Amino acid sequence: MNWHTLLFYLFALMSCGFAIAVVASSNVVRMAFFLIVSLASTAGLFFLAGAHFVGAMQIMIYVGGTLVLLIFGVMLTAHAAFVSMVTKSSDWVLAAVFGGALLGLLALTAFSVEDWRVARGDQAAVTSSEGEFASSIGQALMGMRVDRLSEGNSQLEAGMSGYLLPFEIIAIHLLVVLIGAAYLARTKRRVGSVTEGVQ
Amino acid sequence: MSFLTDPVGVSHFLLVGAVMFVCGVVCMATKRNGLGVLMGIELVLNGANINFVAFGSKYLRSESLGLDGQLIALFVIVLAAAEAAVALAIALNFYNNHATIDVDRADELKG
Amino acid sequence: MAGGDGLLSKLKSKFGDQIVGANLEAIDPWIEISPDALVEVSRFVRDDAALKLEMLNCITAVDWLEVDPKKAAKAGFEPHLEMVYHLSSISKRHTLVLKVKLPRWKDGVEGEAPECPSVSSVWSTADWHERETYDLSGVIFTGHPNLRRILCPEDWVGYPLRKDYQMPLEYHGIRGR
Amino acid sequence: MATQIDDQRIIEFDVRTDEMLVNMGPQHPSTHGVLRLVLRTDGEIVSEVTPHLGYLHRCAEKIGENLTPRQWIPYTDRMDYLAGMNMNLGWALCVEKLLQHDLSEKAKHLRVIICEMGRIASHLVGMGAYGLDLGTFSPFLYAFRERERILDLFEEVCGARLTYSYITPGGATADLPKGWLQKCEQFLDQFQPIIAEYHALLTTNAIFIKRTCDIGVLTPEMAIDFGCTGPVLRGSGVDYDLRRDGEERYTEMYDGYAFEVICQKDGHYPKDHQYPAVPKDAVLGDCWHRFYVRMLEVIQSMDLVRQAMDRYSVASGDWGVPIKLATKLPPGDVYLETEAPRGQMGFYLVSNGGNIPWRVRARSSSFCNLSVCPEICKGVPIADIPAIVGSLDIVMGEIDR
Amino acid sequence: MAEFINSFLFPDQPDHWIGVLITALIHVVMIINVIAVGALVFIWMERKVSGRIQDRLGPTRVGGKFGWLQTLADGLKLVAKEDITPGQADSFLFKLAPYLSFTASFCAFIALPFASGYSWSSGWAAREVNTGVFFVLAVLGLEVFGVILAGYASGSKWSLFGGMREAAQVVSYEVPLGLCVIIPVMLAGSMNLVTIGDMQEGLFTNWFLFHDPFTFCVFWVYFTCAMASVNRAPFDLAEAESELVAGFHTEYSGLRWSIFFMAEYGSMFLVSALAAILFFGGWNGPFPVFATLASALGWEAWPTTGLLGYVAGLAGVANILFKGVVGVTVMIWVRWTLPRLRIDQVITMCWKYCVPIAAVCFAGALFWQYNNIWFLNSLHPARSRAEVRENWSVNELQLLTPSALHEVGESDMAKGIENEAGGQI
Repeated sequence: MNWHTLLFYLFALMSCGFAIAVVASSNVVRMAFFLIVSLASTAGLFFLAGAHFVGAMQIMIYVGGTLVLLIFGVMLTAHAAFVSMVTKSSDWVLAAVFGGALLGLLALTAFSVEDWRVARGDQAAVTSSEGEFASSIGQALMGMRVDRLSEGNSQLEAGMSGYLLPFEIIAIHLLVVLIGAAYLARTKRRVGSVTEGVQ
Repeated sequence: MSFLTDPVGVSHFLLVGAVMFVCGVVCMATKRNGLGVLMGIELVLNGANINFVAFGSKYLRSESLGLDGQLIALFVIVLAAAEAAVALAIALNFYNNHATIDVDRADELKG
Repeated sequence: MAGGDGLLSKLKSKFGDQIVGANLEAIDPWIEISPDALVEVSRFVRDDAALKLEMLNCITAVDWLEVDPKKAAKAGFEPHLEMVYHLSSISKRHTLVLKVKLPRWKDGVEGEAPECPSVSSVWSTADWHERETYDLSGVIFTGHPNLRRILCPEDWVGYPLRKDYQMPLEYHGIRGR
Repeated sequence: MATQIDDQRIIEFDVRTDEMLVNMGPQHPSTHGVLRLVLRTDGEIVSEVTPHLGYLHRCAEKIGENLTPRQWIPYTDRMDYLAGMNMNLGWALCVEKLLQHDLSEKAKHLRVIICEMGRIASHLVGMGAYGLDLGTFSPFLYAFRERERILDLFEEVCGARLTYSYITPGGATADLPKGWLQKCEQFLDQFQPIIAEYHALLTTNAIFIKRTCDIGVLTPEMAIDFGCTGPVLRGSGVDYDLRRDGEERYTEMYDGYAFEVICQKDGHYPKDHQYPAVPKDAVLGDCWHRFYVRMLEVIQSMDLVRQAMDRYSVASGDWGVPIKLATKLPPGDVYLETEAPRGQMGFYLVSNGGNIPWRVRARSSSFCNLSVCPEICKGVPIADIPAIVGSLDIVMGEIDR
Repeated sequence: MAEFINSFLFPDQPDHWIGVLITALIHVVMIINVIAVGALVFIWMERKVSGRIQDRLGPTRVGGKFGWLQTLADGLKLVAKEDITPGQADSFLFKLAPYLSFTASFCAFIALPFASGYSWSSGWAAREVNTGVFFVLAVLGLEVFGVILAGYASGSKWSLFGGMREAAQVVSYEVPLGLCVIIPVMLAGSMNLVTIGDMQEGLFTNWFLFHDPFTFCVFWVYFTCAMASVNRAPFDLAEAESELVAGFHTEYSGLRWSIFFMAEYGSMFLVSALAAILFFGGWNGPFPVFATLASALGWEAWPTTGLLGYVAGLAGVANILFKGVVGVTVMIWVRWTLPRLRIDQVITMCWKYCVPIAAVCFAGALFWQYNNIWFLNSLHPARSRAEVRENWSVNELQLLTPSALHEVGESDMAKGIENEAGGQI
């Protein structure tokens, strides 16, 4: 067993285990914590798969940004009564049945293709030279597929123009979402609401 | 034990992704807490992301998706962040109006 | 003293019998008024253009009671409670002392604190000073917005600055005497 | 006390969160002792402040009914324990007023020297502690460096560094020791240039200005209505100082002294060209002005000490021999206020002719100054609560007595 | 290094996990030493420096004249103290929170290089990560979770306030911090910390700080934001002792409390070291001593292998440690001089000042770079720098339009990427 395999199992175990813990826990803050660990371990998996930039991005935005927001939201709304909401046991049974079925299906699919199951032999040669560099990702986002240059011909040129349009769309989308979220979170306070809570 | 000791392939990653996906779906279905549902969505997206990265990794398979896998994963991450912000804003707004974030009680339309 | 003799006659002409007495020869000359007129007189001395006593310096309750029964006969005073209001004017730079006589207990019932109208609507200083007076000397200020004990704990029994005050034997398990 | 909903500042904060009731104190780093403030907060915004007092109540007034006036002097020390000398003076003058006891010139100048030094020492603590409230520790130690030297001087005079019991009805317990004036002069010469350091650390510091300007604005009307006195009153621009406007028995101590009341008149402080300019964000009556008045009073007191030392060294008469321990008090009642560092300290003494008072009352300045706190703390962020309470410069020993 | 160990244990399997594990352990021990010993030194230093600032001596007794061992003695006291968990607390998260903070601070050190150029590793880092800058920032951002969870789990309102403030503050300050960091990344054309450091080789005028006026300006923004994101005064709102008692660590005692402190000092050093690499030439001293020496000896370059290379590496480590310590000292100095800001002022400062300034500097630096306004730097061209710059400008041209692809020619492009990549691994 080489260290890649070892680390893969470590991270896979952590991300799956804590994902299950998220489902099993009924305390929102603990759920958020488990989610953090689960997503951070997933970032580890990304690093193992050679996607360094995506891994760092996962930590930075997903774990760092989204979850801080989430915990912030939890704390803002964390009245003791809402921190833990217990699920009915009948819901659990239903969820377990359907979830189990779905998992079985997906697992079967995952191992059904020979090419997917068998790992590439010459891994060591690959990791150090390809796919780890952010510049190719950046250039793809700017509309240039440098990794596809070798296959460049007139038919593929359209495909080589990269992701400039989606990138721009997402940029605008993010801006809109930011403004929208800020607007949505505002409430005009009703007169009298200051005193109504505690007394 | 060849399954465990072999070098990992795409399938292994897919399995992890599947587990996270299912966890996310179950989480979305069972949690009554609005923020809990949100966390389920994050798990689902993350499970999908693992698949993209795995298919895009040259390390796991020579005929890989290449950069497209990573790029789509990136888009998913960014969009998930946007979605979380909006969902959180909705949750806060909902909480302001109803003093609860129990989604089962969100059955009336006017806020 | 603000206005000297003129003030006394001015007040007398305005409030008549409500001005009960005065001592203009004392080191700090004072005017005694009846409790019923306290708020009106206060408002008058605050707003009057010549007086302008806009600052209330201090409210004191003096408990006049000779505890020793042997001395009580020649003490020279009947047991009573005396409220003293020290006023001053920042713009005119003069002072005034108002006194109000109260019974030691309301209707002579031991333990029932006497009542006095609150001047907290005239001077905001009075808010806390009246609370302190209520707390330590046992005077209930009618019309006070928030008459609670201020220095002693909320569940303290008795009024410590009364002359006949007995320290409780025990307070929440703490030995008193 | 109902919350004012129509307060503009509360509405502005528009992400609503849960309300919380928070106890600030009695064990809290910035409540100057054992003050307890109950805050009703909405997120970071405080909608209501309720002070709870009495954690340091020591029944001083009741004790006063059982001791002779001279015996009660040590209890006045323990009221405003940062300015014991000024507390002593208030009570001593009050007793002298009842006894109609007059002092010699020399004794009066001695009292001016001591009290103004006490004022400097007290304001230094006020300044340093205000720095602590705003989260900077260094000015506190800078202030104590100088205060220690004043305490050294006091120690030579009376043997104590905190509770002096030095000024007594009738005068003082002892004359100034030989060579003391020279040491005092030395101290003042050394102290004068250091004040620029304080101004650099706090008064003109950009963050300090941001934290204090336009915070806790106290209008003159409100200040008078709530009985605020001392630097708090003068910080609101009210020209009132008992050293000039008080009773004759007190102001005669300062007869012939050249001093101006420190407060902003027509947009100017006296001699303000010598000191840092008022920042343009500052509003009359805010925390910055209260602090600034104190800083200027330090300089003024130094000036007064110098004048008093000149007069003392040439004055005639004795230094003021204390009255006998059990002097009979004539029947009657007297009230006298003095200008203590934190405001007007009043003592009320009722006597029925015995040698112990019938009733003693202490009107403390911090008590009234603090009472305005719930008014000006409405709708401010939590971080401004220490800034506002600190700018009132309260001492709990004086409030709870 | 793992290969080296495995060559003894498993000659046929150079990437066997046992060798990697041993290597990892060695690295872990070394990093823990950096953090723990660093914290010891920094706490001692904080006391001495603050003492000097405040006209006093600071510790003088324990461990000789300067109180060297004061922190160690305090550490022993803290270990011996009772570890209290409040009754209201969520004890699981409460106990975990300090370790979470520490782990984040620790993990960020993994990608931090201390020097470059020794044979068995291109950078003296536990693991050289290609997206190093990004990784360090991302992981450092996780430290906030420990604080938030501590604030929440303590079950105290003051702690909760601290946690909420921390969340708001750190989320806000990550934006300008990222913007500031992007500028050196853009200049270097790489996110690899080793590359960024190597590019500033030569005289100190090659440091990115002096690259152009915008980088000079943005360094101060970076330092401000860094102080805010590691919670140092005047931005220590999360613990704000005059308002929130002690903020998020109000309820902590003993060892757990000291772990928070280790994390704090660890990340203080980390952001300082990052500043050193990004703006102050990293392990390169102000004068290229070794390069000068090599040319004096008539060598082509200073060797990267053997004892000589090791000596150069050690000099680099000393350099970066010195720069990091200077950064920490400045933070200490600031803390003991300034009052604390209010939370709304902190957030305002971030969004109204730091973000726009950083954005303008970014645009300015881009303009400077794009128009080749080399001004100062061309006077002292560094070897590696010139190479990478050449590649960078080629890439930059090609970025403009997809049609430019054909003009420039595919092979050039591929070579450019390869050079950039290959040069560092």
